[in-house]
Amino acid sequence: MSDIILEMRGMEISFPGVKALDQVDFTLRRGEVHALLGENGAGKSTLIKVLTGVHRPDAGTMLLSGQPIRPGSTQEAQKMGISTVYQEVNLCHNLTVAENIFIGRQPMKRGRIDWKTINRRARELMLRMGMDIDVTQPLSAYSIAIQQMASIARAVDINAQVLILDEPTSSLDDNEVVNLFAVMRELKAQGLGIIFITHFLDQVFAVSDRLTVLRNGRLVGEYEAGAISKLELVTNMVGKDMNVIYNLQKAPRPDEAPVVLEASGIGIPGKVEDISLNIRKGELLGFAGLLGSGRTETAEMLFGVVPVHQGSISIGEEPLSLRAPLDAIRRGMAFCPEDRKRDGIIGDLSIRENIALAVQATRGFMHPLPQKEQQELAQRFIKLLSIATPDADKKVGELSGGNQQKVILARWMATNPDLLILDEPTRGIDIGAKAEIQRLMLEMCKEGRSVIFISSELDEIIRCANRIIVMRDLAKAAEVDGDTCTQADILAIIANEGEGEEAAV
Amino acid sequence: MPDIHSRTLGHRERLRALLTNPRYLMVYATIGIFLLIYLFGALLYGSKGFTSVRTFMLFFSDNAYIGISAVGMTLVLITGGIDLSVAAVASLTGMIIAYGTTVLGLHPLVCILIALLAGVGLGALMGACIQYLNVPPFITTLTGMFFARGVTSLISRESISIKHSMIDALAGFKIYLTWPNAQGEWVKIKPVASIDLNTIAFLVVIVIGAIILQRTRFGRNVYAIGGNEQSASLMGLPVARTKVLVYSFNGLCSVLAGIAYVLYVKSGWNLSLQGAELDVISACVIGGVMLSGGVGYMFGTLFGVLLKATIPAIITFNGAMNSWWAKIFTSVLLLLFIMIQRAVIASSQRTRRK
Amino acid sequence: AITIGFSQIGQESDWRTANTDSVLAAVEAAGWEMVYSDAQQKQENQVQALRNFISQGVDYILFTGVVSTGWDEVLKEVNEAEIPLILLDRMPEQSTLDAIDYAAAFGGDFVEEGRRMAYWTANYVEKIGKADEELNVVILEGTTGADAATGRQEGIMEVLANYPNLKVIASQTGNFTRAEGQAVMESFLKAHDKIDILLAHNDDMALGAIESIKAAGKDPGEDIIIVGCDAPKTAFDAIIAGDMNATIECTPLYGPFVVAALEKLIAGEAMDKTLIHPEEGAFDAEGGIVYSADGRVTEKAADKIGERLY
Amino acid sequence: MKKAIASGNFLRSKLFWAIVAELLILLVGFILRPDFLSIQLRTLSDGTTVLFGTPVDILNRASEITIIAMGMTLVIALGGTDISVGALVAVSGAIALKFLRWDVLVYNTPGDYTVQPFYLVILLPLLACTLMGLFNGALIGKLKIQPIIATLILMVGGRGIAQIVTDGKQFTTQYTPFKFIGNGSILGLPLPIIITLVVVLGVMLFVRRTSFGMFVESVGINPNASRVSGLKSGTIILIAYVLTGFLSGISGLIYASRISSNDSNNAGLGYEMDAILAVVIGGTSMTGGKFSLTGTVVGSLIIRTITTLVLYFGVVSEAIMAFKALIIAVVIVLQSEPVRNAISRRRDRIRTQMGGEARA
Ligand SMILES: Nc1ncnc2c1ncn2[C@@H]1O[C@H](COP(=O)(O)OP(=O)(O)OP(=O)(O)O)[C@@H](O)[C@H]1O
Ligand SMILES: Nc1ncnc2c1ncn2[C@@H]1O[C@H](COP(=O)(O)OP(=O)(O)OP(=O)(O)O)[C@@H](O)[C@H]1O
Ligand SMILES: [Mg+2]
Ligand SMILES: [Mg+2]
Repeated sequence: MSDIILEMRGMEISFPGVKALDQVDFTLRRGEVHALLGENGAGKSTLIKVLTGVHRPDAGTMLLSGQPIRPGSTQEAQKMGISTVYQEVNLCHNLTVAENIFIGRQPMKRGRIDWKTINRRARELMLRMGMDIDVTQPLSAYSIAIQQMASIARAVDINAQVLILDEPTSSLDDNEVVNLFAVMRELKAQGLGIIFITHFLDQVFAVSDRLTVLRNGRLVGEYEAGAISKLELVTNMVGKDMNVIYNLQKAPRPDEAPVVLEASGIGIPGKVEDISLNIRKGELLGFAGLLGSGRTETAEMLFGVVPVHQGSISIGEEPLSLRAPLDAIRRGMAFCPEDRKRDGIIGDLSIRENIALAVQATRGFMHPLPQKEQQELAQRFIKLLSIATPDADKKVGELSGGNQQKVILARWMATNPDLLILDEPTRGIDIGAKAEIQRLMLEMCKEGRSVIFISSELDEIIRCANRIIVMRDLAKAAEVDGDTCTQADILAIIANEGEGEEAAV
Repeated sequence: MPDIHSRTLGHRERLRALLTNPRYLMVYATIGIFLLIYLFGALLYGSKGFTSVRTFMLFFSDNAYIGISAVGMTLVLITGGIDLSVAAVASLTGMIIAYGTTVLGLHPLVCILIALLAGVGLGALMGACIQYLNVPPFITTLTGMFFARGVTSLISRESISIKHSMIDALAGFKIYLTWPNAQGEWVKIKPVASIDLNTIAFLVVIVIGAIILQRTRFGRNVYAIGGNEQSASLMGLPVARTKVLVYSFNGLCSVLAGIAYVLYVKSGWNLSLQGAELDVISACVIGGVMLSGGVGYMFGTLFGVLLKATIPAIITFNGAMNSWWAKIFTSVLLLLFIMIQRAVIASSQRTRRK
Repeated sequence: AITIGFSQIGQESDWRTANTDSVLAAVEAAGWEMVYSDAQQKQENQVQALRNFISQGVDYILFTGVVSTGWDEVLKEVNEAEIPLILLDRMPEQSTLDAIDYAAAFGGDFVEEGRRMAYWTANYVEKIGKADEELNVVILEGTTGADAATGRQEGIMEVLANYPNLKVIASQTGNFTRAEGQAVMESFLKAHDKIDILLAHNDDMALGAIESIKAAGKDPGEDIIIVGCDAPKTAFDAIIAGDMNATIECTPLYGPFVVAALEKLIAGEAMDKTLIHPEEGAFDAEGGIVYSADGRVTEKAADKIGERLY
Repeated sequence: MKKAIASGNFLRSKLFWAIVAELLILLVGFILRPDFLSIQLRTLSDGTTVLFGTPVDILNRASEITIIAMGMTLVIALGGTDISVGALVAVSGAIALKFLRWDVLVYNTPGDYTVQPFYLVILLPLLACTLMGLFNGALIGKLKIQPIIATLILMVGGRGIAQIVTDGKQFTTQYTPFKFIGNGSILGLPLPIIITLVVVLGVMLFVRRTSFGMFVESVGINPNASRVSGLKSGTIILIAYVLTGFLSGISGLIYASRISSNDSNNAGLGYEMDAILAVVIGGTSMTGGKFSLTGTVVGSLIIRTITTLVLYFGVVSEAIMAFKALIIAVVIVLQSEPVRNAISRRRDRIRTQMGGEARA
């Protein structure tokens, strides 16, 4: 009994139109990593938010070390020893990385904040997580992955009994994940209870001792990690058999098809330099690389989100000058950004409006899409991407993280693009939906559209891409054939810092 | 693990890092423009005494109440809020002191105490309203402004002058600036320049404000809230307490500004300091504080105040501008300031990319 | 050359503009140099301007204070710098006048203006034979806290106290502006069925109120007696048109006084500290009505409109 | 809307509570003096018949603010503010009177005026204000300058311009067509009310029949994401400020026409605050995002009703400010989110209790 830190019994909460948690029980022991699993919208984040005082439960009891608790705010929860990394990165962009890690608990010296110590210790912490960065730079200077690491570093450093990680690995690559797991094991050995939410089943089995599965706000069951197979687990989560993922058919390589987009030597000094690439009609081009390797920057240049300082881009034969994303959209491009909270969702608008937004933008505001068409559009994608919502008028901000991601994907698919750039589109998406998205991408290629697919999951890229560009250190390291290459090949390119030879295509 | 201590910077390097830190750019831009405008004034009106020590000291002493209020305002603006009640509260302070000492015969210190209670209380109340009732700061403090002005009118609709030896002494306190003449005696410089209590108070409050912002947890929480209030709250920072405190502190600054104003004109009047809240806000913004929150420095605010102070000085030295030309001139200068600021920042962003 | 610093309140009304123009024109005509500073209604701006004049080393300072209090320190500074000071229009309060040195003072008297408004009304009412009737008076006040408003109100109430048949049923601020005078009168007319007399702290508010009275289907000047203050040309127009009954003068034309005083000072003559009030009249449609305690009578507006400069 | 009412969201909305507040204030007036709400038909000396009564005054005098607040709503929804509107009102009036009375110096008696082609008297002020709106919009939308500071420029400078236009003089006109704008009435309804109705409907149609409203909300909620989605936020911001400038011009014409004069010092004084207050009381958030034009109209009426109440009941001049502040405080507290939630939660609870009993 004494090794149970946290116990939640009969948790219930409902939002307008949804019963997000219904009679959920959850138990966490000292020194265990307990995975919390379920489809998008299953209620995982909500359970966490109830525990940390963001939401107040309608019913249920929570015991921490045997004492009943009822945190009224995140602060209270933190004081009780519950440290949390929420699903969306929740840090302050205007502060430095170091300050973000230490704010609220800064070391003091003679009654004043001791900046030296803060910066030193922040650097140590980030190094421990495998990040060698300048922690005195503002957080906004770094990519979402580093931000995520910083928020993990913060949570880890707080002296807590319970550590909650809500999809901490969604934008990390394998190296970072390995580092994170090392840290988690260390903490576990110190007797912490860790709640770990993820959609990567491999990671679940790699690090967790026990798992709890939710579906539609209800508890499906609690299992020992060793006592359940992956397939069983998926079946439990989704509620039906999942085989699609294992028999995806890659689109044929369109070697003869015309080039739809060509970039030569594009770059932004200091960020990424001298990237040349082309993509053919009907082709799926993968982008692999470690985090911070410059994939997002490249995609943003191609779409006009950031201005290109050198080099040129052309569509077909015409040179293209992109001043704003709208120019790219007008040329039949679409871009599903990596950071959905910052660049994706319009939180207070409805799902319908969010989906219609990009289409409407190309038409201009004087030619509105009729309500009825908007509604149809929304309904079509809600069904196609199985977005979990009572109706299309729900605010996007109230959807679960994965479902928000699907809405953004829908926004771009609705523009019917010739070239779709997807930057980590499967971030935070459950395994069923992931397979669905991959299927959609391949289908689009078969229809003669082109797709640029950025992902940190190598197997996902290899499974889908015709050609893969490997990025390293803010430059293009190699271009490999998607049909023949293996994970090991790509890892070798990433690791081989000395060699920069281009693999034959 | 690499040796971290080896990366500790030397003094020179740290200075260079400070000077090239892009985060201080707005502040540098403000200082630069201040120097530019000062030079401009010096060229045009140097012969009339624009460059005299006295004129320079007057920048401080004539704007002390704006500066003191700007310190509190800087904090408020950094949290992403705004406070329109500052001038009204300062005016109320003046009236409380005037009515208390002159009509009721109370000791000024008692009146100041009452004013402090009123000002800080109103600040706390507004902060609570903003935090707990979620009423936008603009509206809350606008109501607070109406209220403070209203109470001031209720106390007395006539202006009341203050005759009290303590106030006289404080207002009359001056350190004359002197220099050695040919005989080596220390004499007052001409035209007479002095440092008065308000100037000292202004500088002291600025320094205190800077320390609060940079060296206390409270100050850092202010930045965090301005950066992203929701995140700050999820990080477990005491958002509610900080915000209420910020508005209370601003109330305190308003009262101090009111006291400075009392030392300046020794009277209370319900129409005094009309529209001064915008002077305070624009001084902060010119000093690089972002109204959207999360960005700003006390040092920038100091120069923002000085920069704003140069405009009326130049207008007075010009001596031929009527009200409407003065208004247009003021707005053109304002436009100029922000354009230069924009340009500096844009160009630095460009060079930083390279 | 002789340099004169002039710290003016602002340009908040036609009256003030006429005042400034008068002084500037006179000084210019005399061939002196003028450093003019407009405070835009802010006391702090005036303090700054005065201190600035000292920095610049002007020879004489002309000064009109936006409010009566709070000038002790800065005027003492002026005294210390030994710059002769001439006070115009609005005077600092008595204790300040006692405490400082100044070379000359010319100014109006708001309380007296208020008294005159009330005297004129009482005498006019008597003339039209309504002296025994209960008459309801409404007052449009100036900006709450402004010297002109407090002074005029004080004068009005002081005199009306002697006429129990003139009963003030409403008194509300119209901030010296036409638009607010109009809006406030509109409300008066809704809230009170019988309004006989309107006293407005300035003519602008009276002119605004006239529109409201017309819009309510009443005849201004006839159904409601309207008295204003300041006496600009527009008020004369209204009196001639029969929309308004009288206006009490408050002259802005200080230029000649200033030049005369300066000439004396430059010539080395001393002036004493007595406050000199300019001659001011009152105007109505017919003329001949007593408007002050010392028995002055009004002039006919139509005769005087030609001489009006503002 | 119907759906919203049905789902009970309406009862939770700020708009609902704004309407409640307005009705409460009117009710207080009515209880204190029943004729506060009386309306009658009156015939004027020139034979026209007009509606006469405090409610008409409220609607009539709310016009200036309501018209400006329509534009201000969009500006605030975009996360900005425009504090120059009051000065623009002054500019509009000054230009109108300038062109109405080109050669001022020959003016002697009322009725003696020179009129430019009358359409110029109307169009030029509107054009000038639109250009000033463009100036604001360009600074904010294109150069990304902070709205308060950008519009502070014209707030200060605008009045200077207005004064220069008329050489600092206050002109008076008796030209009937011009006076008709602010003082005339059609079918007994004061013209400003009709103009307001047209403007309100026009803006509502523009915003909701096109996608402009959605774009505004989108940019107001998340500018980054909007840009990535292809919106030109700069242009949208620009349009909002231009519209606000134009509407300020209309408001300025009404103001000038009411007093048959220009008044560069006082015209539109404090309108910026009133307009912002109206928008926010109407339920639009100062941080940008979703907006409600209907709410703004109600907000504007609330503000005017408070003023009228003060005047009607003869609150002493000294107390006006404090009194208004108190009523506004009560209104904003009443409709603040936590209070609204508390009230509706209580209602829900009562309802579920009753529902539970019914089921049992
Ligand atoms: N603030 C809210 N208002 C309304 N509904 C909400 C709110 N927060 C969550 N929900 C709903 O509750 C349900 C559970 O959401 P939750 O975020 O817990 O899912 P999740 O399991 O974390 O999913 P994901 O894997 O996509 O992150 C969803 O249907 C969501 O729409
Ligand atoms: N490890 C790092 N060290 C220093 N800077 C980094 C690092 N990682 C990222 N950055 C910065 O972040 C910027 C963004 O990188 P970008 O997002 O383009 O990378 P990415 O390949 O998309 O990686 P990911 O999306 O996995 O984070 C880079 O320009 C770089 O300045
Ligand atoms: Mg989640
Ligand atoms: Mg990326």
